[in-house]
Amino acid sequence: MFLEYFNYWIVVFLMMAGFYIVIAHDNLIKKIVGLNIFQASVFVLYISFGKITGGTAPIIAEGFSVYSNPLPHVLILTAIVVGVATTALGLALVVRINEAYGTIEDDEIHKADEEED
Amino acid sequence: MVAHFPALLVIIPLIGAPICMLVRVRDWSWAVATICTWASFAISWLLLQQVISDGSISYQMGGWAPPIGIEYRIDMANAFVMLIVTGIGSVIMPYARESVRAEYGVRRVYFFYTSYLLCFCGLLGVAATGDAFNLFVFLEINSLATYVLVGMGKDRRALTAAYQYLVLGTIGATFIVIGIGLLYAETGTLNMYDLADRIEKVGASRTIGAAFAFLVVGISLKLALFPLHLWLPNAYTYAPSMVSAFLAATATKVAVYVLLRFLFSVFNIELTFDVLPLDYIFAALAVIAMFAASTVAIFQENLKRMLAYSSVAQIGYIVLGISLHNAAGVTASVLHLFNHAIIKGGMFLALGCIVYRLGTVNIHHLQGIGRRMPLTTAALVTGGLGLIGVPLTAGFVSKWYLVIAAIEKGWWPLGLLVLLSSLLAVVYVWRIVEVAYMKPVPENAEQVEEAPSSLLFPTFILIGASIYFGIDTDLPLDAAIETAKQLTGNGE
Amino acid sequence: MAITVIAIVKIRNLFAVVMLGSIFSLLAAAMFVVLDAVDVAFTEASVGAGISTVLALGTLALTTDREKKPMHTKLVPLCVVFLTGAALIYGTLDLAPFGSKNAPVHTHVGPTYLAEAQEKTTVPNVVTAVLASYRGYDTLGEVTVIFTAGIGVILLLGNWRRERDSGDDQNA
Amino acid sequence: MRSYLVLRVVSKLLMPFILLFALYVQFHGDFGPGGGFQAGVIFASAFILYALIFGVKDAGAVLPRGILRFGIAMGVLLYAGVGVFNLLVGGNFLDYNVMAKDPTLGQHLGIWLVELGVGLTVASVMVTIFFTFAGHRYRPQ
Repeated sequence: MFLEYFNYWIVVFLMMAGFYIVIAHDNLIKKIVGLNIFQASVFVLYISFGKITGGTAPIIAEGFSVYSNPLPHVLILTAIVVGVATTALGLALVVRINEAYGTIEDDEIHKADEEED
Repeated sequence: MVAHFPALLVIIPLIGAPICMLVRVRDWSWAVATICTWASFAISWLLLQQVISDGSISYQMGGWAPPIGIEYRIDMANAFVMLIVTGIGSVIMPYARESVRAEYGVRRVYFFYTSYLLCFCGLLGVAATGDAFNLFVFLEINSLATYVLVGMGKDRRALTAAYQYLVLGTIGATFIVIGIGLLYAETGTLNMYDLADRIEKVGASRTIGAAFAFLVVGISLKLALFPLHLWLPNAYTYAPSMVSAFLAATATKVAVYVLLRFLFSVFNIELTFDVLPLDYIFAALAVIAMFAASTVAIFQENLKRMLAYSSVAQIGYIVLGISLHNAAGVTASVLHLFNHAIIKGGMFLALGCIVYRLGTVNIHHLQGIGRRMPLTTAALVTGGLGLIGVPLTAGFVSKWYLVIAAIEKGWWPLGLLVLLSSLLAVVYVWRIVEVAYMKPVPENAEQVEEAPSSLLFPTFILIGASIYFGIDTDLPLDAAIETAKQLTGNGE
Repeated sequence: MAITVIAIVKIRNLFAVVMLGSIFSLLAAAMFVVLDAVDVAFTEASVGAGISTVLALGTLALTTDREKKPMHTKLVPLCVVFLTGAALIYGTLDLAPFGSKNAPVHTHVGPTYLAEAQEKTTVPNVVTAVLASYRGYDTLGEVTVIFTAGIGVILLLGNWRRERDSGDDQNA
Repeated sequence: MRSYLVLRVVSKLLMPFILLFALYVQFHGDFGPGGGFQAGVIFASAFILYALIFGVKDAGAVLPRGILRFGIAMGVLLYAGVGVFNLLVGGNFLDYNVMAKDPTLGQHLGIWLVELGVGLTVASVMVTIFFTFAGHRYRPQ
């Protein structure tokens, strides 16, 4: 029982660590790194669904009959691309925020905004 | 060609975007964007007619039969939502030309229209698709384009607003992906209709329950359901006027559609509302949203922010209708979705007119605006009446149905709460009226003219529509009733 | 991987954080190979460990590489995280065991691809076949997402000021 | 930019091999792991390496901004264009079966073309993003 699900649970742990970085940290770059980890762990979860014990990579070749499921792989390829697109955009925003506020800490930005109001 | 309409609807703006970028000349890119949005509008109108006469349409991408391939399934619900999106998206195009030039300058304009078309295409893709993962992909197209559009606002706070939206939006999207992944692991399919069948067979297993929870939280983030609305006020306030109008009118509405689709079509009603106490949770959150957000709206100085909080409150009404989960409640929700899209779109456009002339929408700078820009202010206040739900406006009709639905369900206190919270709307709309008409024009105020007609015209179309649909309710009401019948009929 | 993540939570030097993030991606890629997803591993390695890291370093060069405040454990986020984690663990309890042949994933749609993809598309790499043909529309969406990101970065970071001097762009 | 002779020579030597590898990944994706996306990233990384060693300015001279932006748009257009072409000749959107007389040949051709579109857009976008980040001048407001 424990071993059968261990793989899923370790992924859950990684996911939650990433999620924690995103919502608990004030530093904008660290939030983005956290998002990446969060997403990468979700990818591992998907790929785990597709695994068959004793299977091989889904490239049809002679001598193999058991292949892992290709569909999660395809979905995750797409998701990785979406992830890197989000990262690039987020980092570009961070650069601009740093120029506009002189800081990349969330709480300091809030302070600056309140003073302005 | 008619058979390909479902694909063309989404593909036309998708192809328009790179073309927009290639032509580079301001007026040409505007023309490309206009043609694409209007073409989509026409197609969605024809699709709606087709759905009304022949029932739902299925379109197989790449000719692969679902669940092997990706399917587009157009039925009443999404045909109606797409009509709203394309309608508003195309009506504001004439507005865009002047407003964007004033707020962005001319150099980057072709990039603006490129992002706008992508945002538009993303929304349509989300609405049209019958495949859960495809929904996520188009959701991200829409979200990324939205972050860009919001981040282009003039104020530096637009950047933080966009960043905040990006982080929360990505968390929401990742939650949706987790939910879809769990569903996939449990059923082996991604097609929504195939999912529905197989979920019914599997029943309420723990995995399905967890998947459901993740999907609902993720979608609620996107539709800014209280208390997950934190990104919305900033994003709407600091985005350029036209973007605020478009987002307020469409983005959250499509998220509502996705919620409806998952609650009623993918998961069946028994599972959604009987096994899980979702109706009570939704009703409670909706009521809090109605009161808290309306109260916050009263104290806002910035009118765009006021309207943004009012949007959070209005989403409360829509979700309240969903929580009743009977045909009348869903009808009220869909109807309010339509009416609110028109009213809010029109009001944000009116504010955009004021920004165009005065450069600000701070309530202290708008004293006597009713005499300085009479037409714009009239539009703004008329829209405000719709928000309150004064009879003969569209807002009245949907609130009426909402109250009736609550009573029919036997939750009559909710109906009372709807009426009470409308009083809060009276207060914030009254603040606008007071400043606009009761206060004298400050002496040192510079002379301002009425906004140019290219801006006023789309504003008046939307505000006029909100009055028109308040009197002649046939079109949205029939569509809403059909939608509700179809959605709630699925689980029975 | 777990160690890397904990280190990322704790370390305040952003340069180290980004490098650890990159290591995390590489480890994830290795894990994908073990799980038979070579295409995904390839992509994760080149994107997560490559492009993302380069971009993050570029951002550090343009901003700062220290996180200012020391990190204290915050209670509310921790609760949210635990709640989410618990929901996920709860959700996995009804799943088929890891690697099982009889999981619904392996009995419903997946096998069709394996059975007919090569015959119908002449492409032996089933991942490519599914990606470009069966779910080609997803991939079109994916390309569009990348396109959007490109547009966004150009808009946000392009050196527009120079152009502004010659035009009437009012936005700094 | 300081000049390190070794780095310059080595990177110049490496460039063609990286590009060649990218092309291999692009066109061999049907048989082994790889495809348009991975090829695009590798292709882009060659230019990023070039820009790191020789400076963004020189790299920008090799791949001017106009060409990159053209590439970004063309990749998407190529992909969507394949879909529209199929639609015009009687299939569904992205139905490659109708691209050639023989459906399997059509599939192969379609996959090849869309992968090319993916590669083109991804490579151009990645290079553009890197150039934009690296070429960005710090300007506090």
